[in-house]
Amino acid sequence: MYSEKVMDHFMNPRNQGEIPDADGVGEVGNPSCGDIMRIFIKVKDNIITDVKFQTFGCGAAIASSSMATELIKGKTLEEAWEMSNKAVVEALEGLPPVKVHCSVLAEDGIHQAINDYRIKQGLSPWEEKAGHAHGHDDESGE
Amino acid sequence: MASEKTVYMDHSATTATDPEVVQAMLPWYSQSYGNPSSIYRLAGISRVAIDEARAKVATAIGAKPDEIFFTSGGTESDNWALIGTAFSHKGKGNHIITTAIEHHAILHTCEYLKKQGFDITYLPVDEYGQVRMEDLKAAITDRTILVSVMFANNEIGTIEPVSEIGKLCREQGILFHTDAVQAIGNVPINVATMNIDLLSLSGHKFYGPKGTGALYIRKGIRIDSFLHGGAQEKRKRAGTENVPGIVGLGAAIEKAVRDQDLKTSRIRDLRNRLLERILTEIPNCRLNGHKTERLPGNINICFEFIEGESLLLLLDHAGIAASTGSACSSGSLEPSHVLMAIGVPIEIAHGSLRLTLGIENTEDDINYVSEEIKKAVEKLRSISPLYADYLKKRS
Amino acid sequence: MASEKTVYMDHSATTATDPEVVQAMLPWYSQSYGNPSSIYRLAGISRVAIDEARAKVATAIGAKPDEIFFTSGGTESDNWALIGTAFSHKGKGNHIITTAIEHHAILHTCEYLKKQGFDITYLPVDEYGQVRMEDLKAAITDRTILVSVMFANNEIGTIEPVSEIGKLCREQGILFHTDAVQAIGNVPINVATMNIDLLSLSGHKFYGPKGTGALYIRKGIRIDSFLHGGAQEKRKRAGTENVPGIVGLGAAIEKAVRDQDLKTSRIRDLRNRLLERILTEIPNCRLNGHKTERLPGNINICFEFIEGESLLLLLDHAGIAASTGSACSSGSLEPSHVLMAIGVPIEIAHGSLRLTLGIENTEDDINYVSEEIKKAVEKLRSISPLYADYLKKRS
Ligand SMILES: Cc1ncc(COP(=O)(O)O)c(C=O)c1O
Ligand SMILES: Cc1ncc(COP(=O)(O)O)c(C=O)c1O
Ligand code: FES
Ligand code: FES
Repeated sequence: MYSEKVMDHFMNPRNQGEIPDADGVGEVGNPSCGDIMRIFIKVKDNIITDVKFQTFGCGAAIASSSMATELIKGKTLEEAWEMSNKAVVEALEGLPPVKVHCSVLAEDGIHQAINDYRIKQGLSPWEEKAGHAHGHDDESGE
Repeated sequence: MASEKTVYMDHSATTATDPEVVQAMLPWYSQSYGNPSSIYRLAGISRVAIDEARAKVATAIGAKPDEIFFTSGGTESDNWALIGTAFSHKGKGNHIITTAIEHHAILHTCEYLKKQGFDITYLPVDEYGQVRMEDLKAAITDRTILVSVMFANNEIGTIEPVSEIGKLCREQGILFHTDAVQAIGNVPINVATMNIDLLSLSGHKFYGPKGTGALYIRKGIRIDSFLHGGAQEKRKRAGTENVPGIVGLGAAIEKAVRDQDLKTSRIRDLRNRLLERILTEIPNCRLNGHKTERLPGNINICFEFIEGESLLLLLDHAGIAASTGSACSSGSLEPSHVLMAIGVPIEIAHGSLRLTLGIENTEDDINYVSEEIKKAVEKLRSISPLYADYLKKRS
Repeated sequence: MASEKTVYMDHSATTATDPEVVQAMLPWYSQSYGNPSSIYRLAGISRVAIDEARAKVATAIGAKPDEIFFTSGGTESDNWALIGTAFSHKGKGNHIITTAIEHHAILHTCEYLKKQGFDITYLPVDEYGQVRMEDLKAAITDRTILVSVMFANNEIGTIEPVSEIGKLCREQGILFHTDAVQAIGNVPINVATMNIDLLSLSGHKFYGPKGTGALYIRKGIRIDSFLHGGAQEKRKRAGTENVPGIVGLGAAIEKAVRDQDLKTSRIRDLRNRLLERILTEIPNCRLNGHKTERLPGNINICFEFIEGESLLLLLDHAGIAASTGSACSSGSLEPSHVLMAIGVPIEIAHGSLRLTLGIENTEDDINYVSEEIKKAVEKLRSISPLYADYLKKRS
């Protein structure tokens, strides 16, 4: 069901954990399945120098968190903000259609962490672009 | 690298077909392949084989052979039982009573019937998953034509008070159907003494072949035909009979009820040991379902702070096949309707794990599985924000 | 003492499952038995196997994999095709057109639909069993939602003008379903070029397992679900998948259409030789059906002055498995509706014999069967009062 890449990031999540003195923290819940993701970032000279996550969710959610944190580490805040869930899905070599929404969680979490940082810095938060999918599809049957 | 060891603990999802059953089926593919409806000898042999299988199914549940109708599985039996009786009894009324914890084969058929103008009452269940007789009595009206309550639940394993329900329905002149798909081979069943009018069963849940099932229809019960066509199954269920499948179903059910007590008490022992280990060795978990009125092989447990699908993936990696009622694994993104019905909070329902043991499980499996679950739960908790919060709150 | 020799010439009733097909099925019973809906590796293997079988079925008929839905057989496919589209299109109209010579899986489903308020037109056929396009055109009204015409008839083997019908229906915006149960492996089929919207097939008619079938549903066609329950088959046909059966269906159809021309021309040759011998060596008999637009293995012949069931019994005694459209063997005491529809006089229809050849028949079989038929017909005529009268009249 999941690609090897997904399984790799699920089995061996990168950047898991907490940054106690984080410069920005994002916490998002998935409205469709109730899962939770928390992202911690350290920022220096507009660059994300460290990032960690905690995730309560399915394999796709955990793998997306892991991949997303890898993708934004060392990037500027602007670059990190522009990273879409699609980029995460691509980097994971695909997700089953019913699991694409889990990667949206990662994108949202990062956005929140960045805005949390900006607010703490006395800057105005950036605005979310409208419209990403929280689609559902098949249900399992046994 | 994934584990080489494999332990199957998902017997409620399906079972391996018993090699003896497969052996019994084999001659009916390429040697005695006659169509039972034809009149030559080759066909007569097939007819006899079907009759023998019918007698075996009947014996297993205390029915008469001419009360057994073969179908393509539990889902077809459930659909037929409900739709077939609903339409043939709508002169009497349009009210059907079922429960909130039925399998989707019942629930979605009820949704269909609702669209066709029937009223459906979904009985609630208590915290252990049992229907309360008071609720059932209160739900019955003079327009009630059918009560459908499952024999045993597929997720939490709770066994329903079928005899009591049967007695009440018979007294009230209301048809009683039970979905016994999970119960066959696990719980003694007698349709006569239990006052059951219709009963669904499915071969692949008791080491028989997939794509086979039966509906028991008590003699004299009016029911519409389900598949229209040839004269098979007394014109009630048309279609060339799946002779190898029917033979396999017969062989499997005969074996399933033979020494049933012995086999189930062995499985129950193993189950209890596994359950005990999990509950004592892993903090913050709880058993769902009934302590004693429970399928012998069933464990359904919620682990706080983690999510079921990721738990399944880790277990799969360790070679363990199990199941969950978590939303994330269901695709529908809704957590198990059964866990919701017994009042499990939604965030806890997320972390549910179903282990269903069967005849091939061993002592060794118990040790291996309990160790692997412990490791997996720890691993997932270590990345869970909910667990981090919990630890902070505690300290 | 009955004969030791056996010759099977009832391939339209059912076929022996090809041993290679059985081999392909075997691993899916006791080894790779996972429920395709589960999420662990064992289950994933089953899912892939089903997808592969789906692709094979699709390829065989020129469809796309996601247009193939697995069922429990031809009867279920026929029931679903008709009932599922009738109800989902009743907003547009309530008129369905079919033919007088369909299989009972269609005819009895139409009777059911009639009770549900649908109007059914049964097209007549010509003396060879073919639908006339003028009749079809004349029958279409602005309330017509569905045309169901079989690809090839199971009794007389006549092949219908499916491409023409498909074209007409597509032009008129009417759904076209064809029951291709007898045609698969015998006639080239391409649902795309033939403008077929729905097509039924059944595994056991082409050396696959009994209890397996499929319905092709062209992408975009609206159709109600048939079995309600789990999410299998895109929520359209619930029930745990019959994995071994589906794998067997896939293997069988792949093999059936491979070298189809070669195999059918061999069978056609044998059939023609047998037919020739019967027609020349036995007086007072006639072929039913079409000379050329006919299934390669099919012979349907009426022998005057005798009755089909007794002929079958004599042939069975000689080890020959065949079929008849006679009332006496059908249990319903009504002669074949197909022979009636092509205008065979009722007393002659009584003496009909259907021989359907398949891949395992040989040159030897032809000789043996033609000799035995000759003997049997002579024997029965010698005790027939009708034959006595006939002889008297002639002399
Ligand atoms: C309680 C119950 N009813 C019905 C079914 C449906 O049976 P099948 O999948 O064999 O059609 C199942 C299992 O899937 C079940 O557990
Ligand atoms: C033309 C035709 N349609 C439908 C069927 C029904 O198929 P099954 O018996 O496999 O359900 C048959 C054979 O029995 C047939 O010959
Ligand atoms: S986080 Fe729930 S489905 Fe992925
Ligand atoms: S003579 Fe016996 S049924 Fe026709």
